[in-house]
Amino acid sequence: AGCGSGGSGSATADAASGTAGGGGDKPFIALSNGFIGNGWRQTMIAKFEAAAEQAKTDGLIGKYKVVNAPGENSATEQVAQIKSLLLQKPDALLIDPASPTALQPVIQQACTAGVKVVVFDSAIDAPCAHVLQNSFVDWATYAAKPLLEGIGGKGSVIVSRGVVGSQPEAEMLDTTKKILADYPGVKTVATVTGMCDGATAQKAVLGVLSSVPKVDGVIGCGDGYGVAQAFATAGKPVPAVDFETNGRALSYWRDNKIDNGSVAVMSDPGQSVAALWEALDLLGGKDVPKQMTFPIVLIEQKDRDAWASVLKPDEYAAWPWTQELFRQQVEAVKTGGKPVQPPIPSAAG
Amino acid sequence: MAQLLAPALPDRARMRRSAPAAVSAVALIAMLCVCSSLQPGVLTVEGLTLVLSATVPLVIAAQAQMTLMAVGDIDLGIGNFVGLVTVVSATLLVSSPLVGVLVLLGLVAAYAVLGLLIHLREVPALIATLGASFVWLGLGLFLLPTPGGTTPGWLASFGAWQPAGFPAPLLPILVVALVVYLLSARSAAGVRMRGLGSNPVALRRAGLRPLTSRVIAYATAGALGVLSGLVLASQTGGGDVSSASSYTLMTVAAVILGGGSFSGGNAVPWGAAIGGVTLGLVSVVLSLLDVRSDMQSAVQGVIVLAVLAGRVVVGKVLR
Amino acid sequence: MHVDNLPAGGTAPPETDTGPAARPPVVTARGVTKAYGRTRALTGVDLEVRAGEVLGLVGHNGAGKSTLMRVLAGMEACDTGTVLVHGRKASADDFRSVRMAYQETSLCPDLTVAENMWVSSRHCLPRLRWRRAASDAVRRRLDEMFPGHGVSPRDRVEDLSLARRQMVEIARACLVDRLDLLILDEPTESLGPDAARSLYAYVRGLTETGTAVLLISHRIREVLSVADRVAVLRDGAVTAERPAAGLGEPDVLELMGAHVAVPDGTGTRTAAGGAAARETAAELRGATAPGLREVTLRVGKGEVVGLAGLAGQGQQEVLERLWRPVRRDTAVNVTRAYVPGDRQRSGVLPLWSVGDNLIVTALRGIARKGLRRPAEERAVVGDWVKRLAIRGGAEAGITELSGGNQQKVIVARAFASPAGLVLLDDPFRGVDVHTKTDLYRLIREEAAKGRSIVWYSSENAEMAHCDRVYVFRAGRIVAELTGEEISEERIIAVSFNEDGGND
Amino acid sequence: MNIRVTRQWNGPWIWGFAAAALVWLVILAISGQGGGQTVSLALSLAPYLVIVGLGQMLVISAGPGNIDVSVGSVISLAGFVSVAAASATGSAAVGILAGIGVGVLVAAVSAVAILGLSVPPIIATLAAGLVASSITLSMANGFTAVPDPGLRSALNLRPAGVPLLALAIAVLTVLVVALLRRTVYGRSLIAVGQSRRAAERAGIPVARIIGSTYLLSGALAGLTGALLAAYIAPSADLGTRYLLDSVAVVVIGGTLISGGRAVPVGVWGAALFFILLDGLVNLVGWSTAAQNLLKGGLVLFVLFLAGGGDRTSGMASLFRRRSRTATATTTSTGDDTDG
Ligand SMILES: Nc1ncnc2c1ncn2[C@@H]1O[C@H](COP(=O)(O)OP(=O)(O)OP(=O)(O)O)[C@@H](O)[C@H]1O
Ligand SMILES: Nc1ncnc2c1ncn2[C@@H]1O[C@H](COP(=O)(O)OP(=O)(O)OP(=O)(O)O)[C@@H](O)[C@H]1O
Ligand SMILES: [Mg+2]
Ligand SMILES: [Mg+2]
Repeated sequence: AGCGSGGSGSATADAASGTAGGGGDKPFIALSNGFIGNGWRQTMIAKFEAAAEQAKTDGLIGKYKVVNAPGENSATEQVAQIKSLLLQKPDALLIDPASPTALQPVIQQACTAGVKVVVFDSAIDAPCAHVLQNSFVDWATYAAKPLLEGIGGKGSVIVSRGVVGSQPEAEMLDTTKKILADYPGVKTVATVTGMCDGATAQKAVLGVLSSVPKVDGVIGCGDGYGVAQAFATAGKPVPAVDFETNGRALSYWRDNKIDNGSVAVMSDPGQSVAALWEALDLLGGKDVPKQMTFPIVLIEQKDRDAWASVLKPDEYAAWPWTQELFRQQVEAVKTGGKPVQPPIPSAAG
Repeated sequence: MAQLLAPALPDRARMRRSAPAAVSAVALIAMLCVCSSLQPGVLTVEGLTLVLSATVPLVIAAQAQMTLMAVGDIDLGIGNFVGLVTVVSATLLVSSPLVGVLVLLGLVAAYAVLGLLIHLREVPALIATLGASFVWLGLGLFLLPTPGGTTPGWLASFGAWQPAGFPAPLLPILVVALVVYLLSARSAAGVRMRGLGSNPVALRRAGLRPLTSRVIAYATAGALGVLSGLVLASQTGGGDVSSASSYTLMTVAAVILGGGSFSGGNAVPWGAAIGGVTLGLVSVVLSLLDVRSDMQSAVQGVIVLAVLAGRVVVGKVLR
Repeated sequence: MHVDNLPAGGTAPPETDTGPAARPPVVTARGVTKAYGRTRALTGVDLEVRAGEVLGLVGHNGAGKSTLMRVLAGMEACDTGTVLVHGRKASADDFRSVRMAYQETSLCPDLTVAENMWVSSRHCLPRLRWRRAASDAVRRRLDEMFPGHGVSPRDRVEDLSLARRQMVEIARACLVDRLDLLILDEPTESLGPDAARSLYAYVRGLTETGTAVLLISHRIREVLSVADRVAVLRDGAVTAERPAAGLGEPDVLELMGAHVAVPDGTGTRTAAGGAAARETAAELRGATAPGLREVTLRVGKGEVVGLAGLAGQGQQEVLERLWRPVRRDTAVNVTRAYVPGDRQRSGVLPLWSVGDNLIVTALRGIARKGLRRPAEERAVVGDWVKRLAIRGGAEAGITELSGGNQQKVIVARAFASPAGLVLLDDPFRGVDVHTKTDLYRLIREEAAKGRSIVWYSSENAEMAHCDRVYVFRAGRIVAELTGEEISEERIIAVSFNEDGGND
Repeated sequence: MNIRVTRQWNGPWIWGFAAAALVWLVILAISGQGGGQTVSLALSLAPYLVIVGLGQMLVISAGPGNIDVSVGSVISLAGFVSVAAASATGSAAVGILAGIGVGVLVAAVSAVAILGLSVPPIIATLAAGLVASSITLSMANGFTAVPDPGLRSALNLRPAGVPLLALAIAVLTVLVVALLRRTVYGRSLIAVGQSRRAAERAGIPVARIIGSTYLLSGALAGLTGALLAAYIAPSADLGTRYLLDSVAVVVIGGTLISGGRAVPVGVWGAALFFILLDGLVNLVGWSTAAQNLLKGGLVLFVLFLAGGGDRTSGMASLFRRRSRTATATTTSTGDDTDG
């Protein structure tokens, strides 16, 4: 439901939510987001708001509310905001946490108050919460494998690490190393810290470019656009990279004909929508696993143009989860079956 | 001249000095009223507990900032320092409590040494603490590259403590403000610190070493920073070196809102507490008010400016 | 020199010099020298202060008086020579009974009076409940010294008037368990006559108990009336020590080496009657502000107007008004320039050279479209450096200059600009006689060129260089003197003519 | 005391360049190649930091207490505004001007608060920055424009290995030097920075000078944002990192932190040092922890080694507003430096 229409409803969503007084026994869903400063989070919020607005029209929920912690990725702000959200007694609380641990006490507090808590986009050590996230092993695998195949299994690569030391990054680096071990012809000439952020990666790669020989690929985590810019600045051909899944990077990839095994891979901002469905199912008393892994967004060259035509520059590719698709995926998780593959949204919506 | 024209000066002066804190207090009460009209639950014990608890670490950090501003310095590293303390308490304090405690004491000592060097080398505190903030950040990242860890049980249970009939967060706010008040406004050490901010030459002439005063102030600030970090860790249940980075400027704003000034000589522990709670409540009000989330920081900025403008107006009236 | 608070020779000290001379010395300085960088503040001082005497110390600005006091009080170590307390080489503890009230009060403005007492007298206060003890002690001491002082121990110093601050500073110095030597560095500079009188009464009481008092003041008559002996400090050395009895003011001035330049004002001064005919450069019409009440005055083109009276009676507020006019009651028809008296804080730009400091005001006028014209600037600077004979030349750093030369630069700064109205805020404090004479001449010359000058001075003798003088008291103009009427005596008479004063 | 300060800070810009050279040598020793290219690439990144640093330097030179903590938010906002303007009009120049304009606007808010409401600069610019970041966030939501490709390739131009942008910013630096030395404004600013009171008594319109300095800093931050957005891409956290770095490069560059002496050239040295340090850290594979420790350690080291001793004694004076009361002209707090 929430796809195609884009983020048009986002600007008014908060105001609208305040007026939806008639909800009565229909559930009140609150979403707390720890950080709104990048395009991924903004897409995530936009998708949620579109889906929640639709769900309200359909009479599935009474009202909803989105609170973004202002400023930098600040757990303290988010804790404060969740506390003031709790005052408003939501039925379910969706959380995209600023920090995987800092929210634990306040989540416990929410559970005690009888609120259903769904944490998405990140693991968290809160036994009472339901967690919905993407697989970082998948991410690292998709980021490395197609790229290494693309450069023919030999040459030299730079590894651009994410937020060094974080749990996901450790997992991803581990996977990357394992995969690299399968390609003896590939030499790692430098490892930089790109923080999964194009701007940081751009500067980091630029900093080492003069000190390394010819580079065939840069294995990164959604920072390919910046990496490509760094090579352009240095006047070198763009190697195979891992692009962001946003419109800007995909168009750049398409327009500059970088057909060398580059892929775009990132986690799915549509998780917020999936979390909404999960919350509704939980409130409906359905049995949903505590931990669920949802599929990551991988865009290979063949799907690139289709995605590129529907995404705005700063909008990230998101799977269009519907209640149906969500329940199928839950089944897949329960039975250990193949994950659902949602359709690529089309421009027509 | 002055005594010829305004015999009642002292009382007026006293009023003028407490005006800023009073203006902030008015803003605070106004915000509480707005909150409770939107959400009647706010004025209950549970409501106040929820609303106030997040402001406790900020208020304590503001006391640290206030201590340094009383000697005429400013601390641009307090945010990262508090973050570092949360990291220490989520790592070392759990794995080996003794080492953890020693490290925390070491951090207080580090602050004292920082003050010592600032004094001896006659460098601006602004820049030295800015440089130190990189160091705190680096140390924190070194111990715990990304948020994580768990705080020790006793700390967590302090965070979860809920006495009946009394909003728990009020207790640390009041106790810390009282202790800082006793130290900075009532004790001899406080006279030394404020004297340093006020007129270091007079101190030197009286045979009191300004160095000692500055070191006392920095050690106090360090201790309060550690306390703030511990309280923050008790609330977040883990360590995150950048969890309090916004505190750096927020604490300065809190002290200014509470009537402090950059010129030193003034200790405003109660004002800093009021200012800190006021600032902390802003985001609560904003989320209750359904202010669009992207406009929240603008409203925050405007509120700070409005309170300060109100202060200018009150100051003019009282002149 | 300020208005003298005490009639000359009115109350001569009762004792003759045989009494105190027989007493043992409390503090003795032998061959004391002290240098600050290249400045030799003290060049070899021998001085003895005996128990139970009042020793007056006089000397020109920068003679080294304050420096010597700091050495005697143990605040600073001397480079060579010795300081003996009770005939022994002094240790830090010995200096505890030597106390000093500083020229510029050394109180912490943000602390209360009682807290300031703790700062300076903590050794004789209990460790616990010191606040109460300090309050009691300072209240008692103030009551003794300045009856009706109106200071409460809980007041913050910054809220007190200048006079009350000075009282607190003096009381602070006296608050000690044992007092052997009390040093008063220009204590009456901001005190009213009553307060000065009660201070000196207290001082005499002190000497009777055997305490020695060292009194520094530029008010020679005052010194002569209180002191038993007078010592003259000149260029860092004591050049004369005389019993006060029988000494007159001119004698002391001669000992200090000042040829008292008697102004021959009549020659340069314009005819008094001409003032009314002049075009108005600036005027105040019933200006009322904090410190000012209904002040109406007018400044003609080419006129030198003096603002006189005791310090702090509204003169500086008038200057402030003219510098930053308020439309409703002030009219200034020409451009302005300002010469501050407090050169350390409001005068010098410490990182710059003499030339840069000198030209900064004129810069605007010389520049074209906001761009400087260095050649023209250099010419102007060179001119003024020569005209005022500024030592060190244009390239020297301003802080390397002596105070007097710094002041020349600040004055030149104002006159180098094309300003039609120059405001002088007691600019010649701490300037020696020769420099002063040069600057007086400059002022007359510039006035003759059609510039108007408004001049506040704390030294009433200077007013003789003015065409017209307004005498201020409590924010009002109490007299307007012109031409021949202007004399120090007349100004003093008018300034004190109502009773009451600043307590 | 003054003499000592003068001498110590006589060649202050050396520090930054020396540190940069040291780091460069280490990089060369480790990688053993591409020394020239390392410098060339550092020169293509440094200008952005230099521009915002120059603005911060002007503000800091205006005397104790002056600091602009809104530069980070201004950069982010100007990035969006300039890209939007450029793609709306099709002209990169309009985009850049729009970026500068928005910087000036935000700075105007600070200036009004500082001069009109006498809010301390650190708070005023903080508040203005909060407002700016709100606007940034609402612009970022559903932002569709893309940076001008022409401008981007211009920023990447490196004839003979020298980035064109670096040359342009070198010219800008020379202009700032000229501004400080050769214009009435520049002289007035330095005078205000040395002593606000003295400058006011010397007939300098202090408020106007301080106000225009904040506007200049805003304009330079806006320019940084416009260029950075074209070079990287507009994003809500484009400028976050530049706040602390801009202050740090000013300090390492040798500008007197208590005001009154600006060293524009020093900003280059310090900026190059920071950029090269980042490169080194990435090359060696150190974590950001080490990077921060190094940065902070070096700032402290340079600071404590060079020592300070600003001309008014003690730290208290750094923020002391001299005019406490109306009677301040006749009171004094016991500064006994001269007879
Ligand atoms: N702390 C200091 N550092 C440098 N020079 C100093 C210092 N204190 C005093 N001087 C210099 O020593 C000389 C003597 O100064 P001192 O203050 O003792 O003069 P004074 O006789 O008290 O003058 P006044 O009558 O103006 O108070 C002056 O030239 C002064 O510039
Ligand atoms: N900080 C300093 N550094 C270097 N030289 C100084 C310094 N201060 C003063 N001097 C030099 O010492 C000499 C004496 O200075 P001082 O201030 O004592 O003069 P002064 O006796 O007060 O003269 P004036 O009557 O002109 O004020 C001056 O010629 C000056 O060049
Ligand atoms: Mg003196
Ligand atoms: Mg002198």
